[in-house]
Amino acid sequence: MLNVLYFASFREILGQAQEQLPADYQTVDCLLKDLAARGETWQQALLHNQNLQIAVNHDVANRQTAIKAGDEVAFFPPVTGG
Amino acid sequence: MLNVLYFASFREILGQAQEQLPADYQTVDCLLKDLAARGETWQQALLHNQNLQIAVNHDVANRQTAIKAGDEVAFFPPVTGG
Amino acid sequence: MTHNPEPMFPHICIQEEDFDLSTEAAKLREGHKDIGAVVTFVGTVRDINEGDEVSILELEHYPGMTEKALEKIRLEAHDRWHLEASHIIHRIGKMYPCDQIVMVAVASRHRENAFHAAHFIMDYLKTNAPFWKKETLPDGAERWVDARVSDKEAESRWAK
Amino acid sequence: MTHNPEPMFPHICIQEEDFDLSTEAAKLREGHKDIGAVVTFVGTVRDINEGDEVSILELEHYPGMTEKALEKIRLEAHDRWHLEASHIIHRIGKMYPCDQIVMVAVASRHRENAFHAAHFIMDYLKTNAPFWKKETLPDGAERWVDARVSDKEAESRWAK
Repeated sequence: MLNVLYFASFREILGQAQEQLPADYQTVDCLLKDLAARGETWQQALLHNQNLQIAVNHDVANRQTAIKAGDEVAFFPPVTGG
Repeated sequence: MLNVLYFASFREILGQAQEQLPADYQTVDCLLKDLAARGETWQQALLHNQNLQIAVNHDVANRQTAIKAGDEVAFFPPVTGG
Repeated sequence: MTHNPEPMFPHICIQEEDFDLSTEAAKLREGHKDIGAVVTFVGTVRDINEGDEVSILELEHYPGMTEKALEKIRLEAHDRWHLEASHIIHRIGKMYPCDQIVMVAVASRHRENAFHAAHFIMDYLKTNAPFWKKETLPDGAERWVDARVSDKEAESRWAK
Repeated sequence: MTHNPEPMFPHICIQEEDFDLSTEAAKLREGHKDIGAVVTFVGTVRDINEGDEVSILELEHYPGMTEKALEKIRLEAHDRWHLEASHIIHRIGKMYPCDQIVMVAVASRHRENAFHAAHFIMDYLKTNAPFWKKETLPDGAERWVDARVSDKEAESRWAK
């Protein structure tokens, strides 16, 4: 399984903070395309969003990053702390 | 009169912190030459000292700075605070 | 999420509680005699952002990734400026104008390194640590704070 | 010389007493809501200088000129970096390893200005404010601390 997390505006727009998904994806990009198929909101937030930030297992990642069972994948907007 | 002050190593080497002198000098340079005539120690500290720092009335000054009655003239080594 | 009493990263605190600058500076210096310079940065909640009055600022973060990201930034600062010690605190949850949000404290032998390291840590924290701010305006409207291009530019100035 | 209760330069303190960083940061921020960044620098007595152990550090200054020189530096920092507030404390008299010697605290809307201004004030204080340090070594020998060429170089980097 994959642990998928959504933070900040993504959590609000997508209506969830966390979900478990089967580990059926070779890369983040494959996962994103499947999530985008859920509808317009998901497509806008995840596929057509230049500002999408990605982390895999707490490290900055990108669409080409490989993922495997047990990984934690997070999607969020640009950070604004400090 | 002039109020003449000596700080830090100058105070120790010259053996005094402060003295009143007649305001008989047009510039700091004239005053320095007269003080240097007091002996070897004064000459070394005030005339042959590349590191001599001068202030007139609490402002950084130099040998060419004009002085007049009532002025406060200070001699000291490079500062080392902070 | 409150401060873990036995954290994996003892020099990083993510906490709801406020902090005291003197206490933190003393902790930072404890056990180090060869410190000549201590620089601290404290970020506070401004009552105005993007021209609007702000009533509440809420901070969300990504537990686990935050600590890892901050520790990476901290260790890079140690590497580049030979620090004697450093400490980062970032608060989460609801805050109000004038509240303290974040503290970076660094100690080194000489001031030059301490100034650069604290500035570097803050610039990297702003663009690399997973925190997000949401503002509540006086009429109750909420909005997520936008990332600033100027923060990205500030970060890029430290590129080696 | 102790702190004057009604000083001519209220943002400059030359005092024998120690100071508390939190108290000073709070004073600095008091009455200012539009502050987003507070940077403090604290200089402390190192136990080693020029390779020798130091037991006592004694600070002498030039009353009157010191305040004037520091106020000039402070106002130039305000002019160059649009600070909301700033405060300088410098202790005089006898101090011991780990003691606090000097504090510069500045507050501004954004961090960039606060970092630069605090660094600038310290670099200028080091070369322009009439303070002198005398060290006592463990064997009782006393020596005046030499001015550092590196401090002159640090100052020159701020030339406009």
